[in-house]
Amino acid sequence: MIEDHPRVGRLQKDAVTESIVLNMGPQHPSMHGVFHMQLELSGETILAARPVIGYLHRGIEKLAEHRTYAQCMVLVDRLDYISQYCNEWAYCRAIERLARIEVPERAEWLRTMYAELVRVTSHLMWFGSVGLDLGGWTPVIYAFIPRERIFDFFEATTGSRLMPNYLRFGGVKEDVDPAEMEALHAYLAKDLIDALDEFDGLVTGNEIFLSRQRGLAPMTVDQAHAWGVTGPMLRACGSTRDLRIDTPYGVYDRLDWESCTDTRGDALARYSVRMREMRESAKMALQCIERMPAGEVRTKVARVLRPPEGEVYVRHESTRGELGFHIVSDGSPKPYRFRVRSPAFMNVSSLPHLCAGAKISEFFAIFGGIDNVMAEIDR
Amino acid sequence: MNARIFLTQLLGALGLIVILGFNVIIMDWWERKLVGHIHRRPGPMHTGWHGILQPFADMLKMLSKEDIVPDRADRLFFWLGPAVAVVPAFMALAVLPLAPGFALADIGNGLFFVFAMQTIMPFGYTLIGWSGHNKWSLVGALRSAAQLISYEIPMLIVALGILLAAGSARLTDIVNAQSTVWYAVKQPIGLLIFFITAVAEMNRSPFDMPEAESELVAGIHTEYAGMKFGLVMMAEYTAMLVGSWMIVLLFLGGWHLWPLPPSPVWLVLKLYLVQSGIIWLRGTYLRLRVDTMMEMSWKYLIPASLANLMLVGVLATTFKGF
Amino acid sequence: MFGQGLLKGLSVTGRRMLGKTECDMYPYRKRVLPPKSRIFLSMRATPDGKALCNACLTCQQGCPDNVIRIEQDPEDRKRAVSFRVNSGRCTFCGICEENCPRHALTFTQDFERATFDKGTLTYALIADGTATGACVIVERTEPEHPASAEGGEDVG
Amino acid sequence: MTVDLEAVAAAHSGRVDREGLDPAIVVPRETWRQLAQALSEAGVWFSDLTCVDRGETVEVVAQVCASASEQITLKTVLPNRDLTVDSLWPVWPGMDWLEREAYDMFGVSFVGHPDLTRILMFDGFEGYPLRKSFLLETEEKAS
Repeated sequence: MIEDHPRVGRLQKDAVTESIVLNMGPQHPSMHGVFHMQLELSGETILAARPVIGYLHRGIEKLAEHRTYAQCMVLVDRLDYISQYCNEWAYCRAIERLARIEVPERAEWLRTMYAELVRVTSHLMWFGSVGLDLGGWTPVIYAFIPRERIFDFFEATTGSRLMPNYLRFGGVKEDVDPAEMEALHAYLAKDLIDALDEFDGLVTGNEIFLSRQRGLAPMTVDQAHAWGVTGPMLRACGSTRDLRIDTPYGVYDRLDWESCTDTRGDALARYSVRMREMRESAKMALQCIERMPAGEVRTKVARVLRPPEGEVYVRHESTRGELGFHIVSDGSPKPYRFRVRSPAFMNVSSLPHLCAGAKISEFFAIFGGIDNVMAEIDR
Repeated sequence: MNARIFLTQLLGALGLIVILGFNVIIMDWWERKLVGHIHRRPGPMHTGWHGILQPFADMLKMLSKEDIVPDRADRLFFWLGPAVAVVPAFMALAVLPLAPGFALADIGNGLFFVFAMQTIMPFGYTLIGWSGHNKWSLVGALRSAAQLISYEIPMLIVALGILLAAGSARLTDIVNAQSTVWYAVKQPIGLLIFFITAVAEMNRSPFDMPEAESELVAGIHTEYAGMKFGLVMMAEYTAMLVGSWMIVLLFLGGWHLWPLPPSPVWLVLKLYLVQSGIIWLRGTYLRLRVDTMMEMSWKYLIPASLANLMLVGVLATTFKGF
Repeated sequence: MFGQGLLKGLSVTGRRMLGKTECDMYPYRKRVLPPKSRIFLSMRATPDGKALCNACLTCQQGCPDNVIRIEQDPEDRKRAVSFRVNSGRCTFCGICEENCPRHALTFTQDFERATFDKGTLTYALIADGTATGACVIVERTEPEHPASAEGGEDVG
Repeated sequence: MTVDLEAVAAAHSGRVDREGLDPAIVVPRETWRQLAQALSEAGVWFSDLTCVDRGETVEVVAQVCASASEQITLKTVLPNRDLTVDSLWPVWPGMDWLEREAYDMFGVSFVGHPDLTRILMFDGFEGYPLRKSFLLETEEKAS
């Protein structure tokens, strides 16, 4: 009931009106795909919210059981198509752990570089869509310019902008042209930082933006743990959990960087964590380019891989949080069970708690801060 | 009434409608171009020279589109809504002068006539939103009503300051009072408040609550299609024209541009500069939240406008010719 | 001070408004894609219409989406009678090209193949035993590299 | 090791399986929630919950983290004829959607879950897609 709601003042007790149920989505301009939210509204205040997902369910977990391990890489790209290299890497790590495959040194550096670059592009996409959710077209178009530049590098080196299919068990598909890397280095060192400064000028300091984000939908560390929230959302409430540090993989332990955290836990903290992560990731990618050793990029692995019987669960810090691959092998060329623990799935499940009592327009500010990708949630 | 005067007025009114249509077309193109360049893209480029024919293509599309009326919509008000929104905007234009004495009706109470007409527009928006039988447009209509009513108050109070200083409600007199120094210089706070409230009255970003496409799909005109949607759009552009015209007349010296001789050219130039500024705001800012926006009006703008009125009153009685 | 951020934003967009635009004017100016881009599948063939394919079926079996249909010559199993690509199903993953032991498959960078008819998305690289116009003509008949180093068995 | 696996397993009439890549605690389904409760009180947080169809049985597998870098698998095995187990929602509220997904895909009923409905498939859908007995269209044609 409306009277019980903490955000509704006692004075309104007498003025209770009929609440309306609003189906927001699946076709709505700012639902980031086909997300559906049932909102119970009193005026513009959200009394209760219920997310409805599954509109983009493609049955990837079932499809993977009918494909060989190498073919599954194509599906993995399509889980979270905003951070493709992170997905591929997590999947490769799972299979490499299961089949005990060694990865050459240079391949680890390359993987780290690509994962950090894709973190930049993913956060750029998020930045643009936050702007869009809050009613401005300019951020999204500005954000796509650096994003396109990094995608040009992806295309020139891996053959595809969005669905690279680049990582292989025991390395990467092929080595990268040094000239491309040099051009990227020049871009990351100057132009990307300039662009990020420009975004700060356009949005971060803007009083309208701050008034919409500050203190919105606060979350504590305990709540975040209880709801299974991970990634930048968790780090925004003061936790230091970052799998790149906790369970070191790739070459993260050899790079000079720090995990970005904030203590406020509100929407603004989530924003600022991601904005700083972009700079950190660009820094890491630069270090990778500078310090990458020469050598092999791929170990020899049978074309049709048959991992030994067993199961493995690998946790990986994707751009949205903890990406888990749980692979059960029965010794055949196809996975027996292929399970994806999707970070956005868990983050979105916290949405009903976060947006109760908010206004409709606040809802979009909260929702944008979750940074979900429906393809990964619905799988 | 003299038949000749009647005929002249009729022709003038028809001419005004043509000019308005022309303004909508120009603004449609100019807004796309300007926002495009803010976005680092060229905007429409395919139709004609730099896409100049794009508005005509849009109009053709709107005219040829199916005119959908939702099943459970209130048919009468669904038709009436756009008309109620667009007619007052047209009527307000009748008293806005382009040059000294050159208006369709240069009436003594021109200032208040414009505001009276602007007050009718929220009814139109509310009707548009309510009649479509859509929850999105209903929320948009409620927002529109609340927003327009609360922003009218500071706007009027600021206009009273102008009235106090100029000593006349005739728009021509107000402009002529600025032949040496504009009211923008004499009443900068007034200009700021008037500009903010005018942008809010036009439903332009960052105050575009009623249509807020990222929140309410398309807000009040979610259910509108075809030429009825075109009418809603026309109402919006006309409201923008009226609002900027008022800013130019009240604060920016109308046809005066010191030290050049007064000319309607300056007025038109200023008019489109102000409109470009409003588009620039749209290209830069995010939308305000609906409750912050109401708060802004009631908590800050109304007290500020009252203070401004008081200041102007003191100055006007102390210094002669202020 | 309040309003600083608002003015900063205006200065950012104001600068951009007067600056250069960043658009590929697509139909007037076409982008040249890097040579690694995977767009449409093609096959290398000699000028006399002999495709490099030896109908080993590696690509057909490795394809995750059943894009490729090869018909072997019943008398000479190392010769393909027809090689059809259903690009409507293709996800451009590049597994076929990577696995091809003779490096016969290759990707072209021609991306303008929009069509109104789904049927035309299927095209033949080899028809009646000879390479079709969709193939890339090369001078050398021998593969550039020896057969793929990572051996291993085939599926099925 | 911040958690003594053997002691925890023994307290809940289960055993520790160290054959896999990560240590696993296998318990009977009666003590499933008590195990989670005990671990939760020891400061363990959850990461994932899913099922594996083993033909005759369905394994419910939960991944939990004892510390930032230390991972434990919890398992319980359910017979095919009676797929019910206690919900972990009272212990970790975030299990809500994970259990709904497991119910949706495998038909495992979680007792005590507040809103056990389909999540990825639509409401009227028949069958449990990730069970091995659920055939794809192509397999149906072949059989």
